Amino acid sequence: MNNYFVKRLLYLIPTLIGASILIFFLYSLIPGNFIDTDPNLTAERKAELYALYGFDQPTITRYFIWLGNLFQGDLGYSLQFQRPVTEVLNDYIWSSFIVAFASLFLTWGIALVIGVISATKQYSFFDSFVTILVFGAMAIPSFFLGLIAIKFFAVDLGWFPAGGMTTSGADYTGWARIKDIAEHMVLPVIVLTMLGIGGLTRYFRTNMLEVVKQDFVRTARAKGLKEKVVIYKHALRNALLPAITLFAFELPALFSGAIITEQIFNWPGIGAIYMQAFSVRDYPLLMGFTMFIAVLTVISNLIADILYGIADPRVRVK
Amino acid sequence: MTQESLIQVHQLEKKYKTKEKMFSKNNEYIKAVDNVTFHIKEGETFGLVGESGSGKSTIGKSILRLQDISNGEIKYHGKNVFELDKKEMRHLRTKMQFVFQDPFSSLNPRLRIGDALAEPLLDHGLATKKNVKEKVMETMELCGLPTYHINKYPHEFSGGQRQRIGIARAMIMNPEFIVADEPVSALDVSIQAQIINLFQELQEKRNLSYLFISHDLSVVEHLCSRIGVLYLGTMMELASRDQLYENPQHPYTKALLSAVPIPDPTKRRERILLKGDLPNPASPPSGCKFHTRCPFAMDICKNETPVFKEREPGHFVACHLVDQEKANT
Amino acid sequence: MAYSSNEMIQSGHTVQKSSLWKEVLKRFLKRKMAIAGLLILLLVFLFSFVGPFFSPYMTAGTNSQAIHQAPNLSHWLGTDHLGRDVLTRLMLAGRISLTVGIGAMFLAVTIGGILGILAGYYGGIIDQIVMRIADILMTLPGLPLLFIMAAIMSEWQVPAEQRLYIVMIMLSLVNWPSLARLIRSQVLSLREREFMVATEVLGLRDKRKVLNHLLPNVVPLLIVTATLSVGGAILSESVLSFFGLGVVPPTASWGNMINTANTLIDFTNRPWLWIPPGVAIFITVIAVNLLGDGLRDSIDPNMKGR
Amino acid sequence: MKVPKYYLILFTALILFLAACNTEMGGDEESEAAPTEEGEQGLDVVEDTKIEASDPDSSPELALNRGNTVVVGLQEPGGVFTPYFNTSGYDGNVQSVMFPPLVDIDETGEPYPRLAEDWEISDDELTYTYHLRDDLKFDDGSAFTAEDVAFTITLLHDPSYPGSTDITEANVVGGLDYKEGNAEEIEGINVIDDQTIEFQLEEPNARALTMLGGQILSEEYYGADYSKGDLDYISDYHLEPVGAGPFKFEAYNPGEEIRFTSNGHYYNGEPEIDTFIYRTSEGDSQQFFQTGELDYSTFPADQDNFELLQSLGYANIDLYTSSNYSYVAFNHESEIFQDPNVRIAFNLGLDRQAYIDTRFQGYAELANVPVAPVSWAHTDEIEAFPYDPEEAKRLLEEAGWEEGSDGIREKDGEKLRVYFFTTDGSGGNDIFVTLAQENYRDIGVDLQIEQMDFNALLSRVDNGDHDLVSFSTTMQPDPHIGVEAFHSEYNDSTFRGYDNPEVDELIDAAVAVSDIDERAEAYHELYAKLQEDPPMILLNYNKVLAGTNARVEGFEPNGIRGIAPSLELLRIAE
Amino acid sequence: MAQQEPLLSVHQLKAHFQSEDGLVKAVDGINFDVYQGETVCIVGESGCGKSVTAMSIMGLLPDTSKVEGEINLAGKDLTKLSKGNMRRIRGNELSMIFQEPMTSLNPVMTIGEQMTEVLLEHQAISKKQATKKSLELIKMVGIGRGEQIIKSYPHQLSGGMLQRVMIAIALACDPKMLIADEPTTALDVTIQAQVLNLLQDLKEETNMSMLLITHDLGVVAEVADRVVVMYAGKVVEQGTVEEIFANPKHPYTKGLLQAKPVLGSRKKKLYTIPGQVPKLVDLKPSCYFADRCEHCMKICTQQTPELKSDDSSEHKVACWLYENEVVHK
Repeated sequence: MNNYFVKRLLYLIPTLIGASILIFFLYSLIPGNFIDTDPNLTAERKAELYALYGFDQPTITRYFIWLGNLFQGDLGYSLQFQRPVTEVLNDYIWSSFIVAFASLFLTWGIALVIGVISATKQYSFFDSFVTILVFGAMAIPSFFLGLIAIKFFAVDLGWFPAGGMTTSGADYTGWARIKDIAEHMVLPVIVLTMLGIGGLTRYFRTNMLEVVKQDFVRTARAKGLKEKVVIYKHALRNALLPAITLFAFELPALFSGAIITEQIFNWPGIGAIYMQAFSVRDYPLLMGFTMFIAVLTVISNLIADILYGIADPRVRVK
Repeated sequence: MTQESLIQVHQLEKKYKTKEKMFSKNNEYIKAVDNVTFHIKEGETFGLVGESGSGKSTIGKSILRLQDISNGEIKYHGKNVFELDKKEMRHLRTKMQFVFQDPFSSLNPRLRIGDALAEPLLDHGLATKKNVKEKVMETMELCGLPTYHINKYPHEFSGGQRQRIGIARAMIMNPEFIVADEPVSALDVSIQAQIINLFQELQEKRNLSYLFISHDLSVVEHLCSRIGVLYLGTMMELASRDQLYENPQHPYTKALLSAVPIPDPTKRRERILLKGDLPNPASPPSGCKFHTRCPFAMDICKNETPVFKEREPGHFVACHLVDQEKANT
Repeated sequence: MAYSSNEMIQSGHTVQKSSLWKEVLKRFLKRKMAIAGLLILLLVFLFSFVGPFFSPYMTAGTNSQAIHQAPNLSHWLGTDHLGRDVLTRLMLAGRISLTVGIGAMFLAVTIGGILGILAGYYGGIIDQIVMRIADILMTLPGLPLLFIMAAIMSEWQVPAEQRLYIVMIMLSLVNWPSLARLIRSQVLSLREREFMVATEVLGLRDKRKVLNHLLPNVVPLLIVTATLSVGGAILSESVLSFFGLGVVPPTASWGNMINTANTLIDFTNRPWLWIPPGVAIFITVIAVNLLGDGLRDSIDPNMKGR
Repeated sequence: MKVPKYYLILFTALILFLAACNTEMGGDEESEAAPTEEGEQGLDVVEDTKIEASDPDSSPELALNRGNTVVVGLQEPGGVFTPYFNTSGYDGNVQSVMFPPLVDIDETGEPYPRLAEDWEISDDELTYTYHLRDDLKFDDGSAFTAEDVAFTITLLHDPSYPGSTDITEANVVGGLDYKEGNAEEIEGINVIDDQTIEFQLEEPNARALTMLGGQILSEEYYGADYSKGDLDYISDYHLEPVGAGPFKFEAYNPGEEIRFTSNGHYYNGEPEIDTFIYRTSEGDSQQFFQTGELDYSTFPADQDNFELLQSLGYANIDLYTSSNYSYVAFNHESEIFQDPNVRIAFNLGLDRQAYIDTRFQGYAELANVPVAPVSWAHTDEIEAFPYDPEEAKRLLEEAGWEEGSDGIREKDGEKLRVYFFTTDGSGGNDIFVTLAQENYRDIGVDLQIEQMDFNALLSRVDNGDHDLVSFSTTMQPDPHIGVEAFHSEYNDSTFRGYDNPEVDELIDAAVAVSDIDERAEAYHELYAKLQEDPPMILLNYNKVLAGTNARVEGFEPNGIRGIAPSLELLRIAE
Repeated sequence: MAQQEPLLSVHQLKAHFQSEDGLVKAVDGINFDVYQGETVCIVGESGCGKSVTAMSIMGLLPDTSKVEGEINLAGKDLTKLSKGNMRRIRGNELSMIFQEPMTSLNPVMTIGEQMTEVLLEHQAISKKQATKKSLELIKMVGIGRGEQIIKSYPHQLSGGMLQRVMIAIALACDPKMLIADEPTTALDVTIQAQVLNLLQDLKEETNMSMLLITHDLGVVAEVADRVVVMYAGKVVEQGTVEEIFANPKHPYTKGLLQAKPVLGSRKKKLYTIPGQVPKLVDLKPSCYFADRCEHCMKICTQQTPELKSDDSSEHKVACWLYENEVVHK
């Protein structure tokens, strides 16, 4: 176990270094920088600021400075917020996480149920219906879905707030505040969920169909077990296992999706400020965010692998 | 029996790494083949028998250099197969062929059989585009395949026919030697007989040599002239067919033979039942590897590896019991 | 068929459609939803590529006299904020969106397919390099990657009409790693199949092994993933349009048509601006997915889902 | 205070949330067809107007229940609430709530006293004396004195000052010595007494009055750790501002809101409103006004939005003209645009009125001079270029551009192909590029459109990759901001290569006098000159449509300062 | 023994599927009985319907298939039972073991869980008691270290062990009837012998009946009391094991017996049955073996022969050769 863990951890390093190289040099290829955003500066002032922010150094040097800081957990200093990137991320990341996790939870829950039902009732009306429905969810651009949601559920029906995370000026505390935030979450979570649900449902369905055909399911039936036990205890467990590794890939996708939903719903999350940071070329923040996601992805990958190792006795590491 | 030996396998050893450990050099190995020596004469059928995991297939594949070996030599006409360069090896491929166990997975599902058969001829320049079809049809007929099947795909054939295709593909370049790895074990009884007969016919017509790998002792008895018995990668007994089936020496061979069910209800007999399962090949028993299951195991068997010795002309056994009996008489 | 090379014998019997594909066709014809998907797609293609020739507004430019007209007899789907016929734009946009979808898919499948096959077949250092790069790319969130590429490529001085090629390149660069991964694992499992060992036994040249044996067996998977990724690409283009990184006006794509109507006012007052492109995307993506699903089931009933 | 100039995007709403509308082409909203109006000779420009809510009681509950709190939308602020240090214009809006300047400007751009009760300018225009109001206090209760003013101006001269304000433009005596030399203090700053401060200038500058009389930082608070050459410490104060405005800072919830409470120390009396909130809202904020989450919001001015606001019933509508304008800049380093006649041809060959009509439906005005009509410097006497394709063709012909076989003009085998850089392709840009491409095609010009994000666009314009590029200015409190870039010595990539000695002279002259009438005349002369050698294609003056929930009274937005000056007057309607 | 009521009586059992090629009559009107304490073997090649027969008795065929006829187990007609009642019988009175022990157990559940599960389902006992019973069962099937085994996962055990575990699970609720579908095919000969012995012993101990499905005539000869020979979904011959092996009547049975190479009885050439098993789609009334039969007559291609005995004995055959004798008499 330890050996395996250490090995996996060591594997992370080249990946992360590769990611850091890619991130840094891709961003450095982008035309424009933070200082140029302010066309109002005189050439002298620009040169002064370049020196002040270290933009006059060669790219390679800057990379190593950045990497060096990275190792110390220092993501740099946001030009636009004039604060350390870690602080800025800390301000915004949690609200992103709340939505991401709520939607992750919903996506998996719904996909699981639908996947199992339509797999056990393959080619039934329900199966076809759900197939169409799921494809439907996959076929609407998320920004558009967001707009429709705002228009109907917020503006016309007034069921949910149109955006943001809290009601400004309402000054809720305690439960009322939690309820307020929950209400604001509903629409973005729905949109984000719709974004991911299609693929996952299809995945569970095919996985389930595969598992149901296997010998041990036949054995379980031959033992006279109830159909529910056969499906949920024997089949589902086996179908779920490979899905654990999917969790890791979901994450970057979720944050990508968050950029859209947070933008549309004014959710005070990291996705929303990413766009803003991009438009002013706040590279430390952009790189910090991207690197953060990369690290998160790699780590969740690792965790998924380890979880898989724990959950599946066949690969269980002793 | 003074034919020249076509294949010589000398002290063959094949190790697989099982677990890679990061910071230690003591990787765990499985010895799939452990110090195996035998030869195959021209025109004969040599049988390899043993249970699953005994290393039969590994030996077969090693002879064709389909995988690397860890130690030892394999010679074809006296030339070490593993020392050939790419070109020589490519040439050798036309001489030595392989017939797979699973006729379905060994055929490319996306290739018509005519194309599959023509391909090696064209690739090796053994036929021109003009005469290739003729040669293909010739081989198909030889292997009992109606030539009107030439444009069909593997999935359109039955299991038996597919195995005929597999044999035809092996035969198309007119090889000297064929390794047949459990070629009939996936087939039904009635089809099995057809294929076994085909092997015999081809040998008669083309003076082929076979290495016939099987777990089915009755099939091996029917086909092979000499037979080696493998247990956990080690050769336990090697003898001619008559010697082996009429006078088996090694307790393992005896047990194997007695375990084969005989299709005659009047002949229900007492068996030598082996205890337990095959040991884990990653940590094989010390001494004689068979001692853990041997009904006649002695103390010496646990500690000393018996020597693979020729007891009678052409009859080799590795067993302490036999040694003792010899000593006693 | 792609894989019966010419030098192979073609028997005296007239070569019929390979029965293998006949089987596929037979299975396919049984899937009503897939056929529906195919038919819808054909209609969408006809609509987009042939349709405009029947439109009197094909070459008409802007018309300030006819701005924001609701659907009527001369403009069946109304007009937009520049007085252009929405129906005609919808058809012309279909050309762009379908081209982007298919082009991006084609590029991604080509890159991912080639790299995946190379990595899977040769293994070793090639595999390491390709898969490491793929891994790294996959750790980066997709949308930021697209932003970065869009910004970098803005220096390429591409005129607006050719912008769609940039979009294709961007989408394929983001999508190839997962495809390469998929293809590689398929190749790895194929490599273990006995018929690949058989090619070794026969001493066939590498080229033949790859082209005649490996590739044809990867093709079905490629076809299926390719089909399914077309839908994704069309959607991605629309998302890029939302961020102003997609196809540039005045060239229309379904994505930027929706996006020009991306305000609550247009949304409420002028549904003819967004419903047509929205529905077009919707049914095209559904149709593509249904088709891909059906193809997967019929090409290889045992193929595992994504 | 010096206002960041030019270009919108982030800097747009320096004064107030000019909403999503003002991306650089002026807005991402399209306009209502108003199908009844036929745009032959251009629509009538809609007059600035105020309309009272027809049905104040129809306001959403959410707003009515809010009590003595007012919520206004603001695009994402960056969290730098120290004046002069912000990098985002939205932070400027936040600051303007807490930091009134010594000298403010009114809706026509004329100065009026704010924290300074009075000021004097010597006849040679080299000495500026400011008299502060009595008993000024910062919102933490500490005294506000001339020392604080001196401290602020000194700080701006610090060599490590990282912000965008270039105080050296004011030419304070000894300023450069302090910034670049070893001087420990600035010679030209003289604190006379607690309420009086005097500045000595090297040369006259009409803008020195507002630059030196800008927002003031408390020395006691911001200067406690100050030593020359090190301003890093200031970032610790960015989220804890102390000012002297009608409201004081209470809390900042990133991405959500910034909260202010009324300031009891405010010189003009504590405002009636207890709490003022800037709520963060990206892009289209219409839905928030509709659901009642915002009490005040601006909308892109067009028929659609106007009708929407009217239909809401509870909205007080205020349509006013902004001080910014939109234009298309030439690349003056490009061979093609060396000839002024070609530039004139490009002006004449574009049907700008048609574009404005299509896009704004009367809610914008064709620009004739580079200053908005709200400014004292504006004049109607100079006529905008008409749409005259024939004349455009003739001028191009004259310049040597002959019509080629495909209808595109050629000179020396080169096609007349120009690259137009723009950002976001939605809304207004879509209209502009489509029409411009058609118009220019008619006079034999091949207009190629390149779209990229704003920063890439700036960078590439800096490289001179473009031929034409579209921009919109920020609010323009002073007409100088609209023309300074035409000066040959001005360092700015947009008009680099534009070199007209007469224009230079006229620009210098206009800023060297302080008297408004004199300056106005000087500008008119300059504008006339620019007409002969146009540095750009002027497009339109923008209007802003503001909606106020009728429950709140007192919003008086104007085209230069937005809502900031009127915040102290807000109250809840009975 | 013939006088008592049969424990299992299959009457006119039909199992039909709709496939892409048409209606597959996998089992087409078969009859046979199994008496208390008896072992009946169903023999046949792949695709003859023997597994489908087993699955239809178990009621485990997918809903898309159509099952007709009667299956009487201890007086109950299984085809008439509700799904829930059928479930209660499965694993309880009637249990089954399968060919592939490796895949027949759930890979992510421990052996213990999978054993106790069936006990808890069918018997009113506590978890503790179930575990205790499991340990007993493991002991019964001849595996030591029961405590360790119930904590293991399937992949940690060998095929032979797993098949014993499967047997233990099948016998957990003391079934009256055990169906074993090729229980030893996937195992090595030595293990096969062990498992067959075990099954024999257990059967004798508990006096249950066993329906053994196999293609291996050797196995049949070893364990069967009576034999049912199936071909293409129909029973072509049935009788006691002695009768079948000593006096096979149907050409197919004869062919099968001759085609198999038998240990110790060498032949120059194996007997072969030409051709292959027909596809079970759209078969016309005929003897389905006709096209492979060397005694094929005109009537064989026109009418389906019935399973009959010519002398009222239990030895029945479905072949026109014998019908003719009857007719000619």
